[in-house]
Amino acid sequence: MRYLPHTEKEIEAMLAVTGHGQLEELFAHIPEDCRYQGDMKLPEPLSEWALSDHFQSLAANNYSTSAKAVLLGAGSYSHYIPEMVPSLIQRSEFLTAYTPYQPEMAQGTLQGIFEYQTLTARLLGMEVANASMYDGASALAEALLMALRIAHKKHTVAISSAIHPYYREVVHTYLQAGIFNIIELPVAENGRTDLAGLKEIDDLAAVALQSPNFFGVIEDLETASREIHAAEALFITCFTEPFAYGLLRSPGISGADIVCGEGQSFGMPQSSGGPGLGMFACLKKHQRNIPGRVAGETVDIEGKRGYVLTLSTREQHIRREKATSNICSNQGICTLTAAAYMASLGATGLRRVAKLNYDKAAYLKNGLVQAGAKLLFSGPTFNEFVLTFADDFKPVRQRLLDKGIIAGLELSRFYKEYEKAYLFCVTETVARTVLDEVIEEVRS
Amino acid sequence: MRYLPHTEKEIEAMLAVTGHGQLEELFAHIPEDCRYQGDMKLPEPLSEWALSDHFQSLAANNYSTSAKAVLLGAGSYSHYIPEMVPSLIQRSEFLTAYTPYQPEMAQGTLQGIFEYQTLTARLLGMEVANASMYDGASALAEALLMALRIAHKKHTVAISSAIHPYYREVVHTYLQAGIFNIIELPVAENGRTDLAGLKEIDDLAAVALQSPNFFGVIEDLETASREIHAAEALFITCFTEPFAYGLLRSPGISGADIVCGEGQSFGMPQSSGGPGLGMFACLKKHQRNIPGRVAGETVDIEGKRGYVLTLSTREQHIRREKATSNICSNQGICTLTAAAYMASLGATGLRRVAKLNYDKAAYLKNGLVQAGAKLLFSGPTFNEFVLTFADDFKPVRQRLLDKGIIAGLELSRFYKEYEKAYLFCVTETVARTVLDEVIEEVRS
Amino acid sequence: MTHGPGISGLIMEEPLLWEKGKQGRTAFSMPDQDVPEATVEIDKNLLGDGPDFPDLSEVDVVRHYTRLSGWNFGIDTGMYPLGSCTMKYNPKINEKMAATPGIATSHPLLADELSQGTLQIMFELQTFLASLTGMDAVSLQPAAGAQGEMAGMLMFAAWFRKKGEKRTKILIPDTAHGTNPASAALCGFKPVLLQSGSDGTLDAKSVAELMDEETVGIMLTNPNTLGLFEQSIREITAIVHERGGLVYGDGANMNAVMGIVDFKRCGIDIMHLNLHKTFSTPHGGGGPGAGPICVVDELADFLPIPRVIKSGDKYHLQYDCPDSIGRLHAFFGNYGVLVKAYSYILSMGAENLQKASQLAVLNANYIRESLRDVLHLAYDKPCMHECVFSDKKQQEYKITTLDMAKRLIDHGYHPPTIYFPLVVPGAIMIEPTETENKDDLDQFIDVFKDIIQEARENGELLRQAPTRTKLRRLDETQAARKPCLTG
Amino acid sequence: MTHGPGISGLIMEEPLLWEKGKQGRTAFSMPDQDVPEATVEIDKNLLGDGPDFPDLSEVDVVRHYTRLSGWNFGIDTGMYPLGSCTMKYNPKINEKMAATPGIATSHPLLADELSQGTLQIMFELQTFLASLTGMDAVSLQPAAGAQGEMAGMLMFAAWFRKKGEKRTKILIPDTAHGTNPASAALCGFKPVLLQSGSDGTLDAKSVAELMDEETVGIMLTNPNTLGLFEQSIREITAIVHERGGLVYGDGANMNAVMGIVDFKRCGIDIMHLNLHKTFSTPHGGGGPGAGPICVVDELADFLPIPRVIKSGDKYHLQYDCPDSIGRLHAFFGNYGVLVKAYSYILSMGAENLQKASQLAVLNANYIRESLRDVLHLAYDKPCMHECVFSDKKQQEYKITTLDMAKRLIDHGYHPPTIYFPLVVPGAIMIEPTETENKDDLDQFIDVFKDIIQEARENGELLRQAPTRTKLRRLDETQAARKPCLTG
Ligand SMILES: Cc1ncc(COP(=O)(O)O)c(C=O)c1O
Ligand SMILES: Cc1ncc(COP(=O)(O)O)c(C=O)c1O
Repeated sequence: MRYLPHTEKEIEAMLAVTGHGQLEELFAHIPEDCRYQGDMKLPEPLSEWALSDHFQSLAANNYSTSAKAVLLGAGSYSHYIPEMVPSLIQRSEFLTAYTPYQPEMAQGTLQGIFEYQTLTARLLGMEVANASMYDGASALAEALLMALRIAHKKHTVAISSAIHPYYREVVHTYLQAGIFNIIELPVAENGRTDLAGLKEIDDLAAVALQSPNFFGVIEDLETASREIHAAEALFITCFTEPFAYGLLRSPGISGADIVCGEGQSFGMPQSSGGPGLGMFACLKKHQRNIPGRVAGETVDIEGKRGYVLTLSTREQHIRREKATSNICSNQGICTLTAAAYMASLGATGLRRVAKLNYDKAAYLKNGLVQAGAKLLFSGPTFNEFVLTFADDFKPVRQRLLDKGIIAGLELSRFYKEYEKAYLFCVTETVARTVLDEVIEEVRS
Repeated sequence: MRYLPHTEKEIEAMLAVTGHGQLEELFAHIPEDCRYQGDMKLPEPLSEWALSDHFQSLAANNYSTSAKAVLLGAGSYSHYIPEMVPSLIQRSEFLTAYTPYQPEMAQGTLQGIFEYQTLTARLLGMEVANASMYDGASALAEALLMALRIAHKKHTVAISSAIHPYYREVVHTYLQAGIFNIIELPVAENGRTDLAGLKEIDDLAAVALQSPNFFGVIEDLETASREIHAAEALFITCFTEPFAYGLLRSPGISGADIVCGEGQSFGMPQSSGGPGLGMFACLKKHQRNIPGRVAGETVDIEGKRGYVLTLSTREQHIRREKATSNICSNQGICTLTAAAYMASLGATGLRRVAKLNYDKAAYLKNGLVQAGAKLLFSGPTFNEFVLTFADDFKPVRQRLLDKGIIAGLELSRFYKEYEKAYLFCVTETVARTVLDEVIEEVRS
Repeated sequence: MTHGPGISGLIMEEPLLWEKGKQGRTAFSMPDQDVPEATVEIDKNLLGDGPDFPDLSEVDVVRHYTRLSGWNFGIDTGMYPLGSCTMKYNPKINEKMAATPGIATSHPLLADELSQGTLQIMFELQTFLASLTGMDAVSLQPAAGAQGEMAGMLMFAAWFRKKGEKRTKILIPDTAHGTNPASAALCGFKPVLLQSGSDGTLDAKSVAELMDEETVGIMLTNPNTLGLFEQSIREITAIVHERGGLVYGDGANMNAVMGIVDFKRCGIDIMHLNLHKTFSTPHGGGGPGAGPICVVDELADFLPIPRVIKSGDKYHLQYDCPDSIGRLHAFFGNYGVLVKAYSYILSMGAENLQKASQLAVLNANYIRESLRDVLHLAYDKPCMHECVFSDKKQQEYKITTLDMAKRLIDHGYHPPTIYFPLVVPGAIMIEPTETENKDDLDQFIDVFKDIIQEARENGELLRQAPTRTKLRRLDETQAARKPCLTG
Repeated sequence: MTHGPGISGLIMEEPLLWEKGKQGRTAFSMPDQDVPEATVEIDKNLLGDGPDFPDLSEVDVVRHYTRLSGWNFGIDTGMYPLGSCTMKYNPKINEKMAATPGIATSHPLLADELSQGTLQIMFELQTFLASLTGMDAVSLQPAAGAQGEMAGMLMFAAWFRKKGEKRTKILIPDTAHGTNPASAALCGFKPVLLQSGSDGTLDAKSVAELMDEETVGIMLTNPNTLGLFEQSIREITAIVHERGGLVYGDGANMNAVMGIVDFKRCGIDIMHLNLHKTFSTPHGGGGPGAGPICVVDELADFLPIPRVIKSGDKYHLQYDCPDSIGRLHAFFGNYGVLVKAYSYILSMGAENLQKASQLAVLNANYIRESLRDVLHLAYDKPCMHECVFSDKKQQEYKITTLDMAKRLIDHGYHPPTIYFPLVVPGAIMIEPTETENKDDLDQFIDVFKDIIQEARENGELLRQAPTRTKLRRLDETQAARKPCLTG
């Protein structure tokens, strides 16, 4: 086997040193009743080529292999990835390194993470950022836990029902063992979170909104910030589509205390939802409460600028059960990918691609409305929006499916109250011809 | 444009230094009547994504995109390429470097070439090898020119008609301007070159054979060597399929003076025939007559082992019109690819994969013979062989084509005398099921 | 004097991204604007100017990361014997498979019938991991080992909630990885420290003493983080089970025992695996990983959702699990990592995986035997996949574990894990993994011996190390005291 | 003192391939033996034992090349201002396009109707190159510039053969690249040296003096290898044509004049392009390249076969060309390189290509102006894509061009081309290309100035350079005297 370098002779020579007659003897001290019985039931080994064939046939069973367009977002977005990004970040010095515990041997990773943190903070209008969480959902859960730590006497958090349903599920999972209350805030007519009930809530540590929210609607974060801070709660915002901040005012400038979300849009393939990137940023005053790893700037003994993992007293290596989080392995290489992607875009590129997302989504939205669909919510949107259809949309959707187009997500899968409503997403990757095809199919 | 870094401001600042008002002025000294009139007629620039789409549609117009198997060799072979090989050799330090003129900055390339030369010499049973020629065909032409230089009083070379027809064409092209005679030697019943006429030829500088030859037949190099040397000519052998030497006695051990051929089989995709790799090796006594670049071992001023391009007095930089060849850029990165491929195989792997080629080819050959086909030649073969069919093979071949299988090459395309004969090739990449399908189709 | 592969050479300095760049440059290929520019119908006060990112050209970005990579060290660069981390070779083909078009481009919210390829991979991987561990059911949700631990702890909680029992404590050995107590605490349990015996393993008696009705059970690692097999495992799990508790197994060290140990037979109820360790997916400078959990039947209902089931020849996502602890990840965990592990298991098969474990253990024992004369061996017992030394013998020369580690860097080796586990002061934990060959181990051993000799004869060489790297030792204190996390 | 990006860092030593390895190891994934093992029906005396290759594991091979790559310098590492070589940035997307399944896997002997994609690329590239140069017809066969030259020379010969004229000499300027005389000689022509004028360009008068009835014509490079535009080109070509001769143009320096010069209008009959220079395909440490030739209508029939033609909407290979010089390559030249150039041209379009030439010339002139005070400028004329200095001013300090070049290495720059062209003693030929930005040029200029100051103040620093690289200056004399070409 090509991954196992030992020749029979070498094994013999080594066993002679360790004082064993054969390999099995190395395990002689393992009690018989712990032993694996017989052989593991696994398929016979495949050669590289048989494996490739197997993957080809697996891929052929996925719709995406032949799809023309998947007009779905809802937390996973199809964006163009410049070939340069993977070819750089997959350089094995990055890819096959461990967590940078020995900074002298890992300045590439460390400077890369520091740059990621900086670009993330700039994107989100925040002062500091960490070196990533698992994904947007767990980042939100950890943000709420962090807020509860900061407001350590309070036990209640409120989260908008317009936050991605799966993110809310993860929040419930993470917080289930604690003595915390989670209140879900209702959605208003315009698709924004209704904050009217906030005043009624006691013991409120934090309020979390998503913007653009699950319905694609852009929340009025500045107004929300005022109301939430007035309720003496921390203001957490999350996101699933960071491209929006190429156009929108950043959550930080709008008054958020902690901002988190999913960074998959920045250079990661959708890959059935992972690996993505939990982005996490906050105000500097909270930096010692941040979960997960952070890289920081320092100097070496000759005074040269360099980077190390720092503030490790928050982490479980040192603090064990008192750590700010249990996260250890995070999304390392994805941070470098996102940084390289943000660097490739630059300020100018981010703005232009964001605008193009807006333009294309607006084109479909307006086209479908003209073709008879109705907007479920009146609030402004970025590259996602919800439409309802008077007639049954299902046969239309099936016809489009047959043509290689997935036309939106059935909202009732997540919200029983919204029948006949579909969440659409249009990014820069969808050609106008596809959008015209969808509009035409709806019209006819 | 992402490849052009200059901002407008920078251009202005630089023009101020060069003393020009605008870019066009840089060309003011170019006479008006040399100028390009109007704009170049080229398509509008494509984005990375539009370009990818364009290539997808081009690829879709190639049969190979959907083919199950192409049972063709004839100078271009389908072999498995381990993913490791391209991912290593495409590291940009190798790929984006120039010819290693500054050895201190190019030890990677240089050691890599030195290793390639060594493995090539070992494969071919030769003492020295150069750092590559363009392809097998030009390598053969240059080998003949080299032999004519060595035997500088003689002007005639003989080449076997069983050498790849296109190689022979290239030889004629290369030698057309000289005062040389090229004699083509006939093919015997067994598919081997008939050397009986050698004695009749005067003024003979060299004789070139290919083994396995174009018909897949393995030449008897040792016997040929005796006869050719008896005629006081240099013995040149060439090849299109280096995998054969995993099984066969090397040309060097068999008595060749110069060995050359095509190395595409060792890790290069077929890519419509290029880039491949002209491999070129010879006896040490001829090393100062070798065409093209060579890397050699030396030491640095501290006595450490290192590598440089050497024997450059043979080359056109120094010798200009007296150079051993006009070749300058060669197949650089392909040598590293071939070396990495040979290293991946190792002695053990080369032998096993070569044997597997033999086994699979034998399986089809025997199967088709049992199904009624006849062997055109009686000589032994490696992974290619010629069959003739009593009935018209064309409709069978068309039916196989419709099933995604290219069943052999019509030999009459190259040799009018061999009607109804087809050259087949089977490598390790063809599944038995495909071979069975072909046999079945022929039988029925 | 023996020398490792490390030498000095030319590398490139490179500033921070925003110290380069000029406004108006671009590195991104602008997609076609094939629809009309829309007027933005969003309130002005919701709009921003976009972030202050540097504008770069393509070659700027390419050189930036190419140069940064030159300051890094990965498995492809050399030996990386980081204990507890299983830094084995990461096959290139796995990367290619995970990038297969149609696999890498699939959207997670497609209907099951539109993603059968995706689901088949998950289903089969679930089955493989069950077979590998001996356990009954598997969830692939956890994005890393620590999230697997958390899932396990939540399942502990759910189990006792369902039983109507209120237990609040959990036994965790002092040798446990820091994530274990952190995960337990996150789920509301109070870790009770379980001291390991003088031989580095757990004593069934101490478990018997601490295991009570307020305790949910135990969280242990086997082989443990000292590289030792917990030989009393059956007794310990029996005690815990007798007293109504559950046993959590940290399976991060699975690389030592594939096809050799059956965890269900050991009495484990829930365990996680670190695919980024045992199953060769690259660590990526810190992640992503994947930490699937494997459980016995009794606990299967509590597993996170969704799991993949097969009915007939179709694969389905199963959401309808009322006892489930819920969802841990927005979608299916780090799916791409799962694909790489799947690809690895298919490449290896049962026999090679078992062989990998044997060779991993052989390599560790070989290093242990070869260095035991010069380095103090923490526990004189046969080791599994890693061996633990300390700097005890070097103390008289005022040379620490850190000094030896840093000197290894100059020789071109990544240092072992140091100062962990905490029970061994000055610990040096070496895990060579099976993908290192004997020649390379021998060279490593010789270099280590030479360094130890240097410690005696010329300690300053060690204290000043590393000297060949771009940067010398970094000031971690300053970094923590005045944190500068963004530029 | 200004510093370039070059610094010292940790890199890895690595032996030769066969100094590693152990018999029985393997790095190759063995394909399935799905047919029975056949008995070998080949005479024993034709069979061998196979070559003495080292047996390695996959990680052995991976580390080998990963480490070797660390001793190399490419465009992605930094500035590579090698004159006459056009070391511009090589876009990543071109590599990806050339590797497109179906394109990279196509067999060259398939029938035309089965490889329409392949042929379309060739046909369109032929058209693009014709449009770029102003010429009428194109062959993509030549595998590199030198093979293009050879093709041109063979066409010269064929032309005169057809006309029944016997001419044997050819005019070649002293500034020509060495391949020019070598190619001419290979085709049976005797090069006659044409001295360039004191301003570095050709004088129509000297051409008029030498061009006679025994001379086939002239082979010139424009812009020439001094980076100067041959301003008398129209007069020269007129003289040659008048006397029945032909004009060959070496188009290796096309990067200076895309969309600016029309070569047909200049009077060129045949020219080659170096796709690996102007059209951004990577040099690969020496190749592969591609050297298509472009000709005027009168010479089209002599082009090598096959060419691609289009009839209706189908593409065909054209073989039936009785006047053709024949075939130069077993198949279609370095097809994969053609694909990359095609991809580049499609990415750029006419406007960006012209802009690239403008910026390449701007960069060269900027360097010329910025260094002319400290380095002797060979010719004080406006330059095109490159500028040529010499070490004249440094001679008094006993510092040579070589010393300055080697010192640049320590600073992290690839040296310029040195000692070429031969007409400038101690030449330093700098070609920055358009993909270098102003900041990087400024840093390069500052470093060069500092090196020149060092030459005055501390010449030993230069004479000892490089010192940061893995190896110091290498003994080329020993290498040539006792050649050791295999290990
Ligand atoms: C023994 C052990 N348990 C748990 C973990 C945590 O795994 P992860 O980093 O994937 O969260 C590790 C990894 O460092 C480990 O070594
Ligand atoms: C001016 C000039 N002509 C011809 C050539 C030869 O081209 P190639 O190396 O592709 O054969 C070169 C390349 O070095 C060159 O610079």
